[in-house]
Amino acid sequence: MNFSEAPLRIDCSEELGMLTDAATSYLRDNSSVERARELAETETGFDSEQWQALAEMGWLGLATPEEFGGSGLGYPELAKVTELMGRYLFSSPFFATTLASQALIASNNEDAKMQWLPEISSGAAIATLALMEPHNSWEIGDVRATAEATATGFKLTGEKQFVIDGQNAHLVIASALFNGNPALFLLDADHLGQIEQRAESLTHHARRSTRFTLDGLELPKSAKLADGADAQKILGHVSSLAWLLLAADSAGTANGAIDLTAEYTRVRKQFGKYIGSYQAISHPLVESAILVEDTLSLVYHAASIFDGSLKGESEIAARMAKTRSEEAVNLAGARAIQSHGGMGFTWECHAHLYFKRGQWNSLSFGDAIHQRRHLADLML
Amino acid sequence: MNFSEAPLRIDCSEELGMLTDAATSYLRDNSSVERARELAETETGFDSEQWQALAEMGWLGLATPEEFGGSGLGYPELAKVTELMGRYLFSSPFFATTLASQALIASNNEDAKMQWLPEISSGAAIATLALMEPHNSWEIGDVRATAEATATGFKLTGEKQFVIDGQNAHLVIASALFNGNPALFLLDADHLGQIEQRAESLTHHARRSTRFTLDGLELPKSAKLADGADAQKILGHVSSLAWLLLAADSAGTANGAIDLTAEYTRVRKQFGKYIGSYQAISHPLVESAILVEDTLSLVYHAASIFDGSLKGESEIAARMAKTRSEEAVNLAGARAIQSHGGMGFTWECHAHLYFKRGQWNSLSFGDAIHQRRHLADLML
Amino acid sequence: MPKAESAELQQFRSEVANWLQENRPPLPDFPLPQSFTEVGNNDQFEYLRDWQQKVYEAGYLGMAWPAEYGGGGKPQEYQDIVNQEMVKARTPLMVNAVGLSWAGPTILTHGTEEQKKKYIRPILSAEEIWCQGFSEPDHGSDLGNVQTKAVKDESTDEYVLNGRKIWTTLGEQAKHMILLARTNPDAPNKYAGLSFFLAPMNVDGVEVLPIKKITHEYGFNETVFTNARIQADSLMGKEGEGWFIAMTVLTFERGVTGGQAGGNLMEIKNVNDVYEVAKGLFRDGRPALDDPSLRSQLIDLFITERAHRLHNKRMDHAPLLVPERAAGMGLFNKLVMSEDRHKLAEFAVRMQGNAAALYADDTDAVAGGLWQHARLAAFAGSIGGGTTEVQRNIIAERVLGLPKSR
Amino acid sequence: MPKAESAELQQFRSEVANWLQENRPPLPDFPLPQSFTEVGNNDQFEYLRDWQQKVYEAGYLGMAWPAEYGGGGKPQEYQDIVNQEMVKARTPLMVNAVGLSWAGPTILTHGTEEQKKKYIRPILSAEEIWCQGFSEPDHGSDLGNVQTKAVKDESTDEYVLNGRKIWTTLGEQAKHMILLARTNPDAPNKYAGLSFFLAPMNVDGVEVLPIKKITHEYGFNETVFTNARIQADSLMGKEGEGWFIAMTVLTFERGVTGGQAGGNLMEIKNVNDVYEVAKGLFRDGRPALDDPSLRSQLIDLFITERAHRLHNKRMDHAPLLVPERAAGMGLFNKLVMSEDRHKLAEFAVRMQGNAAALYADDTDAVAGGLWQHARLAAFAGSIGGGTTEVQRNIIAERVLGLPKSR
Repeated sequence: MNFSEAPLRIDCSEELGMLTDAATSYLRDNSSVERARELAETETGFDSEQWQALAEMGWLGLATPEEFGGSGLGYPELAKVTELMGRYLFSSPFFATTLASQALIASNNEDAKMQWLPEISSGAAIATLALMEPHNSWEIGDVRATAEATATGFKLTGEKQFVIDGQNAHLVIASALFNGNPALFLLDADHLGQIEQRAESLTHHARRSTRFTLDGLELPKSAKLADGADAQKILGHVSSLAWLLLAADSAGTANGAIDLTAEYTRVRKQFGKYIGSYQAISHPLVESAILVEDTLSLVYHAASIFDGSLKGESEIAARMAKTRSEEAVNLAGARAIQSHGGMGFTWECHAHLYFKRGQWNSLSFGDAIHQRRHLADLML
Repeated sequence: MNFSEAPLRIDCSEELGMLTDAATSYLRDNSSVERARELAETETGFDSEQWQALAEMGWLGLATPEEFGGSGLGYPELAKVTELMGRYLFSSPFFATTLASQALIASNNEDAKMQWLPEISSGAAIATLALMEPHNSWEIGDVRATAEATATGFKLTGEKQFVIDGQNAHLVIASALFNGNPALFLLDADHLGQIEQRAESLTHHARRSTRFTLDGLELPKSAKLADGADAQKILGHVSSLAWLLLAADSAGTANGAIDLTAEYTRVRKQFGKYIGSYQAISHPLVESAILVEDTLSLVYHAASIFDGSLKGESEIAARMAKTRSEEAVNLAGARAIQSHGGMGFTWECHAHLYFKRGQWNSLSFGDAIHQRRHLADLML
Repeated sequence: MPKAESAELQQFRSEVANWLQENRPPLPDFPLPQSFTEVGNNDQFEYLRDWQQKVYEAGYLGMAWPAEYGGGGKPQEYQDIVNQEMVKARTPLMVNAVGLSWAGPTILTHGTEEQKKKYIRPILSAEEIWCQGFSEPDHGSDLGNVQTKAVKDESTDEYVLNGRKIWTTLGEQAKHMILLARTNPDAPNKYAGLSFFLAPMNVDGVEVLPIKKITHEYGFNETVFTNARIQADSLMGKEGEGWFIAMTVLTFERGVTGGQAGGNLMEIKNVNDVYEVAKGLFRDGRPALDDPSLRSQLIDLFITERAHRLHNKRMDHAPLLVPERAAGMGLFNKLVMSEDRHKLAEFAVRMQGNAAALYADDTDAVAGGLWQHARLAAFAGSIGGGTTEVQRNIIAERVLGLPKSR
Repeated sequence: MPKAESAELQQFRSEVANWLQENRPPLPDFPLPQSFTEVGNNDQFEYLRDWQQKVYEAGYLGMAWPAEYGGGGKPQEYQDIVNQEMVKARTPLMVNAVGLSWAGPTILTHGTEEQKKKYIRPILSAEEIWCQGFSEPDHGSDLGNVQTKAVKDESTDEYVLNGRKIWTTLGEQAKHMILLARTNPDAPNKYAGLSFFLAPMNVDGVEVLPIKKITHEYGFNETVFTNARIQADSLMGKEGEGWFIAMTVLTFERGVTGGQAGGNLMEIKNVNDVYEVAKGLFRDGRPALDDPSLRSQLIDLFITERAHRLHNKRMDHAPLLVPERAAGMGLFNKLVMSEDRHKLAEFAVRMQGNAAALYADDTDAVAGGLWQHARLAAFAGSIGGGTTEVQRNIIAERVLGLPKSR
């Protein structure tokens, strides 16, 4: 394969144009940094009225087929909304819920789709995934929790870490080994009430995640979403979508950091000159902007060709976007703090909010080292 | 081993102070950049009168015991002279000859020492090593040339690449597998006259190196310098000394590049200001200076504890110096070209001379990737 | 391929591809330059000039330029397809690059009817080579400070030129120069005193001095004007409009806008070319691509290359741009392309291990020493046409809206 | 050990080591700050103050300061040994850092006999804590532009202070402040209008407002002066000498010269600490140290740490210095140390993989979340006491002799 000459595509539908305008307006008007700060101090970390507004705008089923109550749009639209959420530091279970609904969509389990997708699209059900475990692995399918067959269904054992918005969720899709291979199970509010949960304390204080102890949880037969090759397919689909969406969020977050920094350097003087006129301040900001532009190009290409499959162009493109997004948001976030000088070190200054959101995005679902290693194996 | 708290030493003898003054004067007065350019255009690449002057100053046997006609000084002194040679772009077979004499010194072959060391110290014999081969390996002892025992001695087979100053040498110490292990052989002018030689064309046009085809060369028994564990010890000794000296040369070369650049930025104006007042010019120069100071610290520490052994502090220190020197000289050299703008792209401007010398130093005897891999295996 | 390509354009694309395969000149026995700035001798020049002429005669150059001046009068899509196919087929570059990409479009934008009639066709056919006289030895990136003087001699209706220009690529072969010179030293500001000329090179008092480059080759020149007289109608626009016109040239030079005649101006080596070489290499005692550091670096190069290939595609879609930076997207190209060249060449040299020491003229050099040469040549990109440092200033000021740094 | 250490000094070293082992306070049940700028609550403060007092009473602080003011009157080597052994034993830090390292040496250099008698001993014993009033909210790195006003009221022989100071570490605990204020707004230049005060904090009109940091803690303050009256003899030196004296403080602050009382001011985590944690970690599904990228990065950290540990040792040997830069060797320390902290923390967070998301107060956090905290705290080093950018300017101008950038 000649990767340097392969044709590349970026799609942009008319709907995407309209969505961009609508999402920019909504988020600009409803997610000021001050609002984001308020939400970060609440227990749930989000605003349930806003959640209903998202549902009404069709965002909670943006890429869900219309037959399941969704808007029937595509991955570029999902990426765009996510990018803008990063730009405006919007806090909500959108990312977790989107991944969970995509897990359902990618499955062959029509009952589960019929039961949950309309609920999710309508805003009635918040959903998430429970994939990560304390053994600290980003490998898709490196699962140690187990599901054992019982007379009535399954009994689970194991620990799940970093269940995003776990405390807010009405539905958790958890992975566990069944007959030696990863399978996926649907945990509803009843099940969740039976297990030990602990809220995790995160460096990025605006996020919410939960640690679950599954030990002894009994599930009915109907709780199995998928196993075998189906489960593998779903895991690949949600993981590669996560890379893509986290890259989009980071691009937006980095843009927010760049805007904040650029604005400050236009008004702050040191030694009699606006600090933006010093190349030690301006040139790293240019580097950040270049990395963000790179990320956006990679994101919308990846979104245009996304098919959720592994071992092909879709996986390569999503991993590339995730890799570059890490550099972009880390640089933009760090430069935002540094360029604000002493102010940048205070909680009061917004700079650290971008930095921390970017750090969380970067290490979730595999950092750049992980991604480059996989890309090398896929491409070389 | 706790490498962060291990005691560290830097020695500096009174002789080193005097040598520094003397070497600075000699090289400043006798190795102007213009002179270096003239020598680069000659066939041999060096000035035989200067070579005799080095001999008279005792530099050709600087670390050679006095019983063999040397000055009996140590490794910090060797490093200092080498650093200053880099600083003044001095061209001569000093590096090659020093390594070859150290190979003799590290051996147990008293006949060879008595025969060659006084010759080398007096300037009568230029010497070098033939270690590298076309299979492109920096691993010590990864030798493919072979030596086969004959009735009268040995018959060699194989190719040697990058024999530094090979065309100028009266003595070449070549490695070849003997009984399956690396051994070292002394090739004198007679032997050298019997083999095919080709001058290599180098990116760093001021260096001279030669490709040798050894096939069929017959050597007497006395030509064997060492084999088995002795040869291994010598290879370790000369390799680790090469890392140390190349790091010293690169530190000096980088300093030369920094001086040239700093001077230009003080007199060249663009947009009405001296270019040195632009942080895009000055800050990378500061980074270069930091890397050079780091390299010098590592070099003189490594020289202070150098014992030629492998698997211990001596090897670690020398490899560390080599690693950091690469970053230092690459940055300083590249910034010299870039900071000179259009002039920097011309042959006439001195900037490229430093860049090219640095590149040669960096890739000879193992680049930073190679060194870091070995350091990880030694330290982690 | 863009999905919107019509059947007619697809048909045209395959015609072009066939024509290029059938008509491409055989490889010469001397190395070809990778960029028009690297034309180092006359053999190279003649070979490339013949090829450009052949392409023009086939109708594949200046396709979107007006037919009345020698262009094809077709929509730009046609020329875009030709350009893409030339890059794909790796045919030799178009040697009259200054004419095709900078002087030509500028004449079409600001020139008189007469100038268009006179200059455009011979630019396309490579009959008349152009060079550029902007930079001066003492004012590299500081174009506003041009000191070459053009004094009008009313008695003969001529301008008298005195001064020095530097980096005049193809200066020895050029028949014309786009020249920025000072006609009014007393203008209210330094920019207002500049004028723009379409100056002949074959007049008395013009001396072209070759400059040797760090790559050990020639290709650049210094051009010295000593009382050189040129006709007054060489002036383009009015006196004092030089800065304004020069800025137009720079937008063409930096690829910010379209309007160029087309054709490939550089033989662009891509990451895959390096990868292909790397596959066959040993370094440090093992296959080069077994080294995890090199693997990781190579992946980063692929990512960067892809991001930059996608950049201009994304420019077509306003919703996918950062609104505040949308207008400045074109300004990133020069900077990132020159940085990418450095990184690619640096990697390609490093992956050779010990063998990286060999230069282009050594028979054992990997890939003919191409990458050792490219490692040095990369500085032409980060210095020429506005240094990397100046490019960052431009982006900081015009795209990010930061205060001026000078 | 330096090879020249005498038997007497060796004996002293082992005494100190023993004393530290026997007298070190037990670890408290709250986390200790890693730097005096991170003292976030009173428990931490009291614990550290008690420890400093104990060290002073044992004769291990201010050993080289004059005995008549409370110092030890011994050669500097003794204090150096104590400092080294404290770092080695990782005993808690000396909390009165501003007093010990900046205010104290400055008073000894520029103070009157009376000031020395009054202030030095309580600095050493930690009875009187000092803070610094240099930076102001609107002029972070631009010290010459200080706007806090000190107006002399001749009638009461007092100065009346008005203005705001920022980043006053230990402002709540401090009894005194080294204060830079403007006494003459009409001076011929901005520097000449500044004066230096040893100002009391416990007077009316001084308000200390805690500032929350990005690490989620307190420790810095804003200090607001509103018609605060201090006695005229608080002035150090003469009116107008403030800039000159402040520059002395900065040389102490940046570690350019000796003269500090000694003791460890930060608990410095080193690369080996990170390595020890890394050894036990899994990340990305395998042992963290199996990852070639992390291995390579960790080696680079070890190299950098070693180079910087060696830097000050090499300073002792003139022949091993670059002659032109020899005088400026001390100016590198602040810059490289703050950069090293960033790199080390960044690596230490990265090596945790997924677990890096957990902050200091999560029970599952690796090493108690120390490194996640350090990743954020590192910005204090690259911003406080002159940003990284300003440090590079200083080196460019004073060490490399480049033209001023402002």
